[in-house]
Amino acid sequence: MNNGVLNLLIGGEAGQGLVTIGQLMAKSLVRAGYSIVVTQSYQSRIRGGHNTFAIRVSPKEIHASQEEVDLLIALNEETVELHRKHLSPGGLIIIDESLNAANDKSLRVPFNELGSSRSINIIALGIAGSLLGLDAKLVEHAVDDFFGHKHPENVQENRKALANSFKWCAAKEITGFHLPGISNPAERLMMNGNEAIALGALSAGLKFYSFYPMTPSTSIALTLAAHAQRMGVAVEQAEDEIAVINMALGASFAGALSMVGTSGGGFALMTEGVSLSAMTETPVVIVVSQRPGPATGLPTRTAQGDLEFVLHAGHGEFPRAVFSPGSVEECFHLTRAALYLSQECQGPVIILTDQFLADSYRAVPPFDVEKLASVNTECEADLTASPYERYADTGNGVSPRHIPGLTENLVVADSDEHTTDGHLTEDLTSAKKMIDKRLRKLDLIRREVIPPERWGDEKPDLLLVTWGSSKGAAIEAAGRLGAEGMNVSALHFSQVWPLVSQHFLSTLEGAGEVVCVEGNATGQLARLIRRETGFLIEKQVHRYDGLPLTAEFIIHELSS
Amino acid sequence: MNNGVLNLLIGGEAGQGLVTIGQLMAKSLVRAGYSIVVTQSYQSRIRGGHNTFAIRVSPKEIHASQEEVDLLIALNEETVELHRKHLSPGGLIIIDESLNAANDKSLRVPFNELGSSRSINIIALGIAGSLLGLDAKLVEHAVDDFFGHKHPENVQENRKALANSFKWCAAKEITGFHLPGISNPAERLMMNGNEAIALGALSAGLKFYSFYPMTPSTSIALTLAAHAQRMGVAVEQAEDEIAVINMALGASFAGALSMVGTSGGGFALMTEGVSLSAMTETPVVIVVSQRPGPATGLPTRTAQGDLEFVLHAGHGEFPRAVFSPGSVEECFHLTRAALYLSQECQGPVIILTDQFLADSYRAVPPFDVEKLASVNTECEADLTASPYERYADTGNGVSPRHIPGLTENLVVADSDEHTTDGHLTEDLTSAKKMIDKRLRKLDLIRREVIPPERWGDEKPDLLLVTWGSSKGAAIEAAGRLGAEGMNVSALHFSQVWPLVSQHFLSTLEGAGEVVCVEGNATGQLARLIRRETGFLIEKQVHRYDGLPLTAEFIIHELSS
Amino acid sequence: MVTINDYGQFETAWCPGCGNHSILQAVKKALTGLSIEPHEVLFISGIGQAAKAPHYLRANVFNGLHGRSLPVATGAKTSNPDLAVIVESGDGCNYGEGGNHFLAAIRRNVDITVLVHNNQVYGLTKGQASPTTSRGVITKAQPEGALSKPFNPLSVAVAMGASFAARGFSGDVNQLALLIQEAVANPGFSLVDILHPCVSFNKINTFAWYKERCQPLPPEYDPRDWEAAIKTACQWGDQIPTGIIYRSSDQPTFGQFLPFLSKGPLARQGVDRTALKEVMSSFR
Amino acid sequence: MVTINDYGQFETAWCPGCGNHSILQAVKKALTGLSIEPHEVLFISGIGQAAKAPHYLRANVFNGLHGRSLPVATGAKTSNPDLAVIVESGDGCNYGEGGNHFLAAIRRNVDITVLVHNNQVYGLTKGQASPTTSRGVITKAQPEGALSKPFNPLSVAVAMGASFAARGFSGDVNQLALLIQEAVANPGFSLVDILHPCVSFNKINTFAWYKERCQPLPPEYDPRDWEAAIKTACQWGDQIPTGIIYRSSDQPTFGQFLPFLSKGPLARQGVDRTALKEVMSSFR
Ligand SMILES: Cc1ncc(C[n+]2csc(CCOP(=O)(O)OP(=O)(O)O)c2C)c(N)n1
Ligand SMILES: Cc1ncc(C[n+]2csc(CCOP(=O)(O)OP(=O)(O)O)c2C)c(N)n1
Ligand code: SF4
Ligand code: SF4
Ligand SMILES: [Mg+2]
Ligand SMILES: [Mg+2]
Repeated sequence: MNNGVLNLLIGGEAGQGLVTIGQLMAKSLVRAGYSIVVTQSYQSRIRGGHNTFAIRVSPKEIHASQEEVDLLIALNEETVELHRKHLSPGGLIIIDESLNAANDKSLRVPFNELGSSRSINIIALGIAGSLLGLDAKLVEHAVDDFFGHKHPENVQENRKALANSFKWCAAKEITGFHLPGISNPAERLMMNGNEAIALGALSAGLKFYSFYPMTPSTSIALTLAAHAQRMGVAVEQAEDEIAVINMALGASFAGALSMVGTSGGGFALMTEGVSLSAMTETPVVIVVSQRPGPATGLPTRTAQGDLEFVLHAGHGEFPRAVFSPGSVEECFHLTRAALYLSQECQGPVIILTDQFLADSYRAVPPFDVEKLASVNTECEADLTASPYERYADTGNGVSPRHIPGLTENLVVADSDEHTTDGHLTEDLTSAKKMIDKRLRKLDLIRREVIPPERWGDEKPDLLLVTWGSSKGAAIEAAGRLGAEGMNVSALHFSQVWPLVSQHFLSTLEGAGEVVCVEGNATGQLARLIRRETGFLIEKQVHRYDGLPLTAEFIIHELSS
Repeated sequence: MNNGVLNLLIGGEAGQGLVTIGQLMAKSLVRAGYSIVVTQSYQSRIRGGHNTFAIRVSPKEIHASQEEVDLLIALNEETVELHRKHLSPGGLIIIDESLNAANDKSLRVPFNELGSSRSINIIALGIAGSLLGLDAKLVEHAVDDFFGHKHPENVQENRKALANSFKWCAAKEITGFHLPGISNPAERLMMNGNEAIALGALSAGLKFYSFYPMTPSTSIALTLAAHAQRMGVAVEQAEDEIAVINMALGASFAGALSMVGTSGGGFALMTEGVSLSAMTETPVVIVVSQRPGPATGLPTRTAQGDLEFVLHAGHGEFPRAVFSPGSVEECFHLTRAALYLSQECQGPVIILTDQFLADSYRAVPPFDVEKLASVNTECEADLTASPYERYADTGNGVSPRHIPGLTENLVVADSDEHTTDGHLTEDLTSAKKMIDKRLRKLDLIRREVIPPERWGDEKPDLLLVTWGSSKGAAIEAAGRLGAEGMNVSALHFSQVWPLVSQHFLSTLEGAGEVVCVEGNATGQLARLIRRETGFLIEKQVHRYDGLPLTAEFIIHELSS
Repeated sequence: MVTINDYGQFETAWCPGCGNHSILQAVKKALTGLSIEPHEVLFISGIGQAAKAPHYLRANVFNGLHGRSLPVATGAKTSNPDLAVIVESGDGCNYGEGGNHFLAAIRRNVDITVLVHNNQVYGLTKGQASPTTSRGVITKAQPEGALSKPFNPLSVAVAMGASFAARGFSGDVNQLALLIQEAVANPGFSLVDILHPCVSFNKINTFAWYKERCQPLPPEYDPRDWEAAIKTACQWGDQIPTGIIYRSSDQPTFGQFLPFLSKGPLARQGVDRTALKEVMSSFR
Repeated sequence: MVTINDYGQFETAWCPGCGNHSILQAVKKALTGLSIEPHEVLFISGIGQAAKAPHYLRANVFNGLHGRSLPVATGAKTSNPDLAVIVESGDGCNYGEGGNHFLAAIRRNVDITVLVHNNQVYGLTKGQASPTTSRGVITKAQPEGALSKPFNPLSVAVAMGASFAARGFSGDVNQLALLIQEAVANPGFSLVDILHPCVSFNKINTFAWYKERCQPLPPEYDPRDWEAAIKTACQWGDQIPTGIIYRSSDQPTFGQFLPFLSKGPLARQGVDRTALKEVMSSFR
């Protein structure tokens, strides 16, 4: 444990229920007022194999995961084998005493004395809760809330096992893992990046979401589906990703605020639709949750390898925006921003997230529902010249948008090049005008770009540049190096397109050395920055083994 | 007529047969020894509308089309209206005397005196042939060859009409359009860019071609289909473009040299397959014949708008090569190079052409069939370690490739991340190794890059940079400006990826001013050059109205 | 009252003699017959000669990608159940590029009408074989003849128990208009496969060819009899039955599963903040 | 002689109790029975639990994209007609993402065998409805129940006159092995839809559920009788027929239209320079 920051890792086979332990522990910690960063690592299988659920916890705000493990809850022997090397000097392994993992660092727990075989997860939770010094009642509430409505018959049994475990563990008097107490914790929500995207969308007035299952994007759909009837949102699993995007465009054209979600391979199938969105000027938000490619790659791991792909996807030339949230809260707010912008610029807007962030639970301050405006898809009625022309050629390129059937105006959209009234044309002069009109919208998008955010000095000796989910790792690395006496800052892009050089070029130029930190093998943001500004970031840190960037990784790479 | 260069434009409705006149005229000119550049312009409809077939002809080599028209063969009145403004000072309109286009520049021809209504095209051909001073017999042969086997019953009627037209026109004694004669013309072939791609592929040993019809790529398939049985090539129209690329990958995996062709929208549907090609290391050549987008855009016009799209298509990171032929001959040779390279680097190779080049007939010196090596898809038998591993980790990243069924080695390919034996793995260390192995192949591709070609001084005052089909226009513009006393060079990229800065950076830096000339609205090659070299090409000429670049256009833009 | 003039009269880019002209006529007639006003209908089409049809009448139009009209229609109808949603596209669009959506749309049973202009050829791209081209038919792309067995959309639709499956012929505008009316009125997925000549590229299935073969189903034919329907659907040759081949309107439509659609177009439903707060608090 | 050991024995990533284990057994048995050696067979699969199957035996393998095995198989078989080409993938792969290829493959009648591991659910992505999930079945992605009518692959295959269409059940390995043998031996497109339990995500169509319902067709059943076949194909409920439901092996295969395939694998055919010269001279 470092400065009250502790990393707990639960490991075992798929199907052993380690996610349940993890979620309950995370929930308890959040309710107790701690900051958490969850890192889930799993394989593309349903039973067996080796999965982990890591919770990094701290009384102060933290934003990244950690590789070193303080508490290892090993649900099988393999977990010990695989993770022993990550154990911190004072670290402890929690393991069923019947398992063979002889190690002086282990706390051997008599699982079958503390509860039935059904309660193994609860026992593990109890032991860990006790070690961390959590209030037993708080943990019990979390368990009740979780299982209560699903399995009311087990409530008593669970409570019993939990109490036993707390008691057994307390008797061991191991105090090195007690977290600093927090009094009167403020209320926070616990959610992961995908849930935050779903909630952000619901709050903005999402009315249509289509998808085809694909890890790590599926949980956006599951979250929306769970609340769809209540919120009046059509959530439809389509026959394929081509249908996904075309359905969403149909729904959007007919006035529903629309979004889709997928991962790289599914997005590949949508690229023709991205171009269609641009051509017909039909808004759509596309969430691309990255995993390592090419092709099927490592379907359950994380990566930041699709920036250039989403940026250039679709034939022909047209404006777009690409957001890249760096935290769960940003997932919420940038999804709202993306939906808003898609309507404003009447075209495709992309949210680029990844498996790490998608599955990473965090504590988030509650959102003020009353203050969250929702997005309107219709233009003001009086904005209409007569006869109504869907593609009226305006100064900023945005034409007043009516919704078919909601007024008597006829709304005509066309995938061919068209005249202002939406009907296809082969007149090359008007074709060129339409291209210009559409491209003008980039200025509008540019004006609303979210500038990259800087942590640390304006003119540091070392500047770490990141985008997307690597934000926390870079900030923390900067902080740690700072603590060692270096002058290090971090610059994070939560919007990677368009890039407005006035926002950041002077920062790059002002830094002693600039290092771009990305979750890919070739340095895509660095290349993009050079393309847009001429600024060459020679030194780069790449991680592309399927795991998220961490401060440890960055610092290690910088020193090698 | 300028320096013996003459531009003949035939205009009329779709269905009037203007392509037949054009092809016959082009054939006659090629056989007579002239250099030609054909520009076809047509609409996305089968009857009616307004189409043109322009032949620029010269006794010396020419490489680009021309906007000014010397001889306008108007098959209807609309043609005169639309193209009168393009007529050169001494230009002439050839038109049926029954049509209303009173103009002192017109030669009013009594079509129905010279032949039957079936022979209108032949008459137009005869008149034009006579005006150009072509040998009547040579034109007659071209007509016989063309119609002979299809409509033997019409041979006499055609000959009659042709003779009448030559005679009628000769009597008019119009000599201003006579082309300089060429004695003992060398034999050349007449073909357009798509035909050259098909022939290049056949000569390299193409064995499988799948496609889904899409203008302007379809004629590659038609050319191949016409010769498929004779050449032993499977040419299959698939159910959609996704099937197209996956079929080709299946065929390639099983040993057939494979290629596909499409345009932007169809390519969009193939992007997942591009990534699959890279991951499974299965060679495939993808011809993308550009037309203006986004979406359906202008389906029968030309553009250079998909460079960035094809360069970044597919999720994940992997090497590829992108060729961009600048002439019909380059279409032939670069297709061969692409097929060769796809096998060598075992992955996707793209040929980026466009409607202009696809449909542009030119005179091409015959290829020496004996000297054209064909491509082998199998590795040497003795290259095999035992047990055979499809993805053996080699120094240059290329693993020996066996073909399933042809030896007793088992060949295992996988779209998931895999071990060297091709079976899926979730081991992150070997995953990273595989990514590195695949990316190493970029070095190999880089070593074989075709450097850009320069015309003119090494250190000019003005350097025009182009890629793909705009080559001829840039060279000609440079030449014309040179003739006016400026020191202008042209630099053409017939391979746009990878870019090797040593090949061209000094040329860029040595030029007084650099202008990038592209058939798109945003300057994609210029951006790419900046990304790869840091060199900013500020001045750019963009054409994106669906028409090909010409020297006139470039010079006009430069001076404005 | 809605008259046929409300739907306008436009110049088309079709060849003279093309069956598309008659189909356009029948569509206008059907809509007039149903008293649907132009702003109440949304046409969705793909790319092809057939898919240009919606440009030649007054209505709301989304002319999307080749092969993708069905998902667009599904999204649009779900977004605004008050719209009459009609897909108009070719055999290539619906049974070739869009084949997967055809299967899914039948299963999903969204209340839309699909008019397939089936000329048994790819018209706009100049005459390649389409999924409905007969085996052996020679084209420039298939110089040895089309190699695949032709697709019979009606037998598949009936086998899958589509809500409504009919065949029309452009040469019988009156019958066709009635079929379209029935299709639009049918609650659920309604397919009208419309045979029509392509004078430029289909030299086999000409107007005369169809005229000779197309025979309206007799009045006593019962489209609710599945066994009769599957046999009728498979008939193709000297006699080609036209009319409503199958209907089973009693199955639930997609929209019925989304009760909130009864509150009208999604565009105007806004955000229920009480519900949103509840959702938020489930993350506490 | 080929023995089952030639096909190896591997650890799998499937759940204990999953029907995939039995299907794998049946496949090995069938190949052994056909005396096909591992290097003579090429397995092609997509992505899903089922699609992992080829990794668990010794053979040539192309494990491609989700939903895209049929076109890969088409290309491979055309490229080397000597290979026995077998597609192995799930219901999601073949009837969901790959639905259009399913239709095209039946029509094209390439001589390949398609084994669909049909667990009526998306297994690998954790239990969403698949095209064969019954209407109303509740999943996390379909909390109000699956809204679409389920896809019956056999009724569509029979309606389209597929060359060979059978249904197997993982609980009857002997019958299944025989069906696979027949399918591989059949010249043309052969479908074996194989029902199997997914113990992790399909709590409705369990082993017992299938066991109770699956009934082999009686010996007197004639799979060449189309009318009987289309009715049999549609049977689903208390009784689910298994066996060869339809066959019409007399139709031409795709390969028969490409005479040069008789010269063996395309990889070794080289370039006929005389022919190439002729082609070149047609451009003079
Ligand atoms: C993705 C994609 N692939 C191919 C095309 C080219 N294309 C345009 S229309 C068409 C065929 C149209 O045939 P059909 O749907 O039967 O319509 P028809 O012209 O016969 O009415 C094709 C292949 C396209 N526009 N988009
Ligand atoms: C283009 C694409 N979309 C989605 C996925 C995610 N995906 C992987 S397997 C699968 C479903 C598998 O279901 P099924 O084919 O029935 O196989 P099962 O796992 O049930 O055996 C999906 C949707 C993918 N890999 N690729
Ligand atoms: S090509 Fe055929 S389908 Fe197209 S307009 Fe002409 S006749 Fe009609
Ligand atoms: S999830 Fe289902 S299909 Fe997948 S291995 Fe487990 S039981 Fe089999
Ligand atoms: Mg058609
Ligand atoms: Mg399944």
